[in-house]
Amino acid sequence: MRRVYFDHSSTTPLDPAAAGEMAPYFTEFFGNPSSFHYFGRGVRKAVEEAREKVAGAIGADPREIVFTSGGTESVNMAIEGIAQANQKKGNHIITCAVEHHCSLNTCKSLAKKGFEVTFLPVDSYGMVSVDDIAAAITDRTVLINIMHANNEVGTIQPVAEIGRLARERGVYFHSDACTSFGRVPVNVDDLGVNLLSLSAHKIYGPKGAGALYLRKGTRWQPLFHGGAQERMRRSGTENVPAIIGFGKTAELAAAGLEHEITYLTGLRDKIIREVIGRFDNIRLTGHPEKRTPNLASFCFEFIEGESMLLHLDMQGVAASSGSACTSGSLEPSHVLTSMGIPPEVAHGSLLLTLGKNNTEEDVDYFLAVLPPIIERLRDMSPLCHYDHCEVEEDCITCTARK
Amino acid sequence: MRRVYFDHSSTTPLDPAAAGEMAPYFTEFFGNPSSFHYFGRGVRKAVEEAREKVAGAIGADPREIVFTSGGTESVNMAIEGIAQANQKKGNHIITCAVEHHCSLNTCKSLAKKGFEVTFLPVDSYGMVSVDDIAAAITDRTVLINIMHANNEVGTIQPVAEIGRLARERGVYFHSDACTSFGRVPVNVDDLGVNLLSLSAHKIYGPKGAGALYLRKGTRWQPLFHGGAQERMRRSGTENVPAIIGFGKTAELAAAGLEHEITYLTGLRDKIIREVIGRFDNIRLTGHPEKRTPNLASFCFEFIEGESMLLHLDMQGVAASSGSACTSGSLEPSHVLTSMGIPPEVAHGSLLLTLGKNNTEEDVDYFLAVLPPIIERLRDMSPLCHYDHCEVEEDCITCTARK
Amino acid sequence: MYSEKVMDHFSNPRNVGEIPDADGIGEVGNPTCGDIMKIFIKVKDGVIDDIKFKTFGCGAAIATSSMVTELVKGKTIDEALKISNKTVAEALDGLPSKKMHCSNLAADALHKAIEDYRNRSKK
Amino acid sequence: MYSEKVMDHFSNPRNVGEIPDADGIGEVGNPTCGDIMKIFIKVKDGVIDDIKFKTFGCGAAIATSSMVTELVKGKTIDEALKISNKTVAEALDGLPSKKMHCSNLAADALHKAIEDYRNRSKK
Ligand SMILES: Cc1ncc(COP(=O)(O)O)c(C=O)c1O
Ligand SMILES: Cc1ncc(COP(=O)(O)O)c(C=O)c1O
Repeated sequence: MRRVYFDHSSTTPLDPAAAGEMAPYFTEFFGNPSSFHYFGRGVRKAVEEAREKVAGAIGADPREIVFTSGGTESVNMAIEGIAQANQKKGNHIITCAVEHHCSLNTCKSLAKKGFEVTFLPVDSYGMVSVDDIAAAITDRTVLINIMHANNEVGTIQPVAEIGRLARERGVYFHSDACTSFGRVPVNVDDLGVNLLSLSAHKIYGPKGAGALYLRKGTRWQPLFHGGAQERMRRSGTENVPAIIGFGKTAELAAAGLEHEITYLTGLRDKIIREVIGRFDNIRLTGHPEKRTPNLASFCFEFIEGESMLLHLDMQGVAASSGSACTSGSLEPSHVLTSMGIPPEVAHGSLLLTLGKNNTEEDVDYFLAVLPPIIERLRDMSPLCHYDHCEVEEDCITCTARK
Repeated sequence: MRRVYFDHSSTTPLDPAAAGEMAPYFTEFFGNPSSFHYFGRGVRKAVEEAREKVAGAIGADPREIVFTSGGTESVNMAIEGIAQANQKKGNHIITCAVEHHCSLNTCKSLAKKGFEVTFLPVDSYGMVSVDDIAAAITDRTVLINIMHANNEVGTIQPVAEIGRLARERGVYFHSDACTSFGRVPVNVDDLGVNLLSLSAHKIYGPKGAGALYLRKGTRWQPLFHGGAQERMRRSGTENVPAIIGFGKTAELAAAGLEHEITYLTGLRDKIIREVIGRFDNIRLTGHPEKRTPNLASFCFEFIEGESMLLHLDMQGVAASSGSACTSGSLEPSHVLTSMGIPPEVAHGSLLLTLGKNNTEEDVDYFLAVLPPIIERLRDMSPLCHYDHCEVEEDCITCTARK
Repeated sequence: MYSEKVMDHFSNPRNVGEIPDADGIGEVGNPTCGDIMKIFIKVKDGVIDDIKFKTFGCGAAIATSSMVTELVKGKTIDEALKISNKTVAEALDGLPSKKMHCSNLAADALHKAIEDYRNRSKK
Repeated sequence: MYSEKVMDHFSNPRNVGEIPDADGIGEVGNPTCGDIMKIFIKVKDGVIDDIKFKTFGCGAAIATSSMVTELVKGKTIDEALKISNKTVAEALDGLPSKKMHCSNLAADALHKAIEDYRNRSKK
């Protein structure tokens, strides 16, 4: 059966060039980079080269890069580390409703510990308002935490404006760039961030590596206590092969960005155009223009996401409905409901995230298998006879009210 | 040049069988185990099989195993998670002076936050006293944190007795088994632990994976906030290939343990016998019998560890002086000084940790290259003319007093 | 994650549809939770002569709906009332634990349909 | 981690030893920190005619000791006094930053030896 992977927001296949560079670091150059001897020294050098590559890809100084185990750790480290280290200045954090769970839940945990957290709303595109942020800042505010691009709807936040605001007001700014890096330009100075989180496995790198960009002079404290690795900022033996692979793919991501944007935008727009054209009672979620080039996201009314995914999977198409991390949950996506989408519609979300290996044929195949699935599920749905709904504007509401 | 790796306490080469099992999970089975579709399902299954293997190797239930990024994370998660979750019961933690920095520094950080921490002393073998622990327990004690085997001197703590005590007194017990697992038997019921930390790269597994054993019913809270991975206990996309490799090597470690113990004890004892026999003004550090079978550790008086390591390295022998994680530090090892070894002697520590690939020839080579190095450095040392010291018992003290 | 039986009933659900002149209709769930099951029954001489369902929901919701219709078709009302959500899940070789509570409501919908039938009969 | 020059002076240290009838002896460091350097000088007509060292310490300690003896052998006392720890580190193509402060004390030992020599001369 044809297999089409449209779930690059969840994870990506490892780039073969990166796999090749990683290979010798498992069994041959296996040393601990902290070790003093021959086996450690070469490895230390390779880790530092990877650091330079990651730094280079986002316009940072290598000393500002801290390697972590992934995006979740980076984000936890960023938020918790700023909050704990700046308690003398204040205890207020500003974030927004559509952040990834690793941001949201870290903020919620801080709120439980007595920190004040403002969870700003977003508009119907999932966009936060810079004015709202400006209005929320108090002299107790220590951190603005707004992601770069949303992983479920692709909406790109006005990060550069937020960065400017943060600098003006003397507040630290962290942005979760796990799903924007490699898809749109990410430069720490252009974005004006003090901290930025990256995850290797979202950019064709290996699982098990991520980075926290930590601008020089940032008052921050580590999450892990232990050895002196990563210049005292992240204890624990470095995951050398993963770091090497991350370095390689960060370099590739930066070099190939322009081509990637053009190529994926083409495929994505075809999907959006065809799907929206083909079905009624469907909406595109996220911002129509300010979105990551590889992401097409929809809500199909009257049907439920999991059953769409199951049918697609039986046809060989791997897609997602909300964040992969939370696909085990039964709650409708917090991102979609924060955008004002009613829960019964949010349940019908379908998320397609493309990658560099996808082809026009993949797209055509998907576009061929999707319609019968939607029709079948809608036929089975008690929510509405959809041939009626075409005329009844408030169909959902009335059904829901019944 | 002949290369002899005698630094297995720092890290180990990846087992080729594990590397083989990991290989397809990089580029072929690259899916996210949380994903619902074909690409995720197979990977989820493999992760669960790895969990069963790790659990099986330590006599645990697979649901009690939480995968982490390594030993440091496991230990931080264990201590911090118990301390934070049991504040209603109390805020007192008991640990000891020779723990790895990831334990010690986590405890110190808790002490700064207002928790009470008792750092128990150890005897001249680096052994903690069970009576001391019993005497230190109060009705506010929530955790006893004592490592299984020490990574610098190999001393094996009386963990099973501590486990019995902890159970009797209703206190949680965590043991850091990062350097004991794969070297001596580790069974969570025999040891009586509620929590136990493991690190894959110390047992011929990959860097980037570790585990926390969390006994059913333990009141504990996670360190990372985010997605629902690892049954809500460790957020973040799982490092699938590393977990697969960890599973394989945990299985191999358990299966090969008896042979490993016999084989390495033979090599280790030869080193100890020959080195102690060959030099004056030298001491074996750690317990003479209750020590890990792969570890030979000494202090050479009048000379300094780094210069020994440099010379050994020039001869192709990779060894260590104190923990690799702290080799960047200039402080004499806290483990050695806690055992009552004077700092000037502690500086002369040499640590040799053997592994399954080491041969008798490796040992002989080392025994051949060591003497000229020691003689040369002692000749250069202002601390003592060692041909005098042979007769003067208190040579060091007098020199130091000078 | 799902058993083969679940996947069979999900991909080839039995008795999908509505019965325009149903003797009883039962509906459970609500769209906010992501599951709605609607069951239509036709009763003849105390026996469930025909049964159909419409379901909005996940794989488990669709499979349990389909299974419950198979289980009770041709059964007496009394026999049908003995069928619980647990019976349905077991007939499907089990459901993932997360789905047991939320999407395993088909028997409830059936019981509601029977209740509806009885209420109508009383009048 | 160490430059080639450091490794050269570490593996082949120049002027190791003691001068039994030294004109000046300087010692810095202490064994607790892991570094002791002892420098012996022989002075003739205001010129350092012979110099030897004994060092307990890490690679940097040994290499800087060796280097300082090379730098000043045959130099006048005044020239020798101009040599600082920094000069020594530079002559070795630099030292790791951690070692700059702790193990780079050889010039201090030299200056102490010169001071000792001058004190003895005064008497
Ligand atoms: C926006 C965003 N942030 C953070 C993460 C977490 O990254 P990781 O899975 O590497 O921990 C993800 C991935 O799900 C993400 O999409
Ligand atoms: C006893 C002990 N605990 C914990 C650790 C930390 O493990 P990791 O380097 O995997 O974080 C080590 C490794 O140095 C160790 O020897």
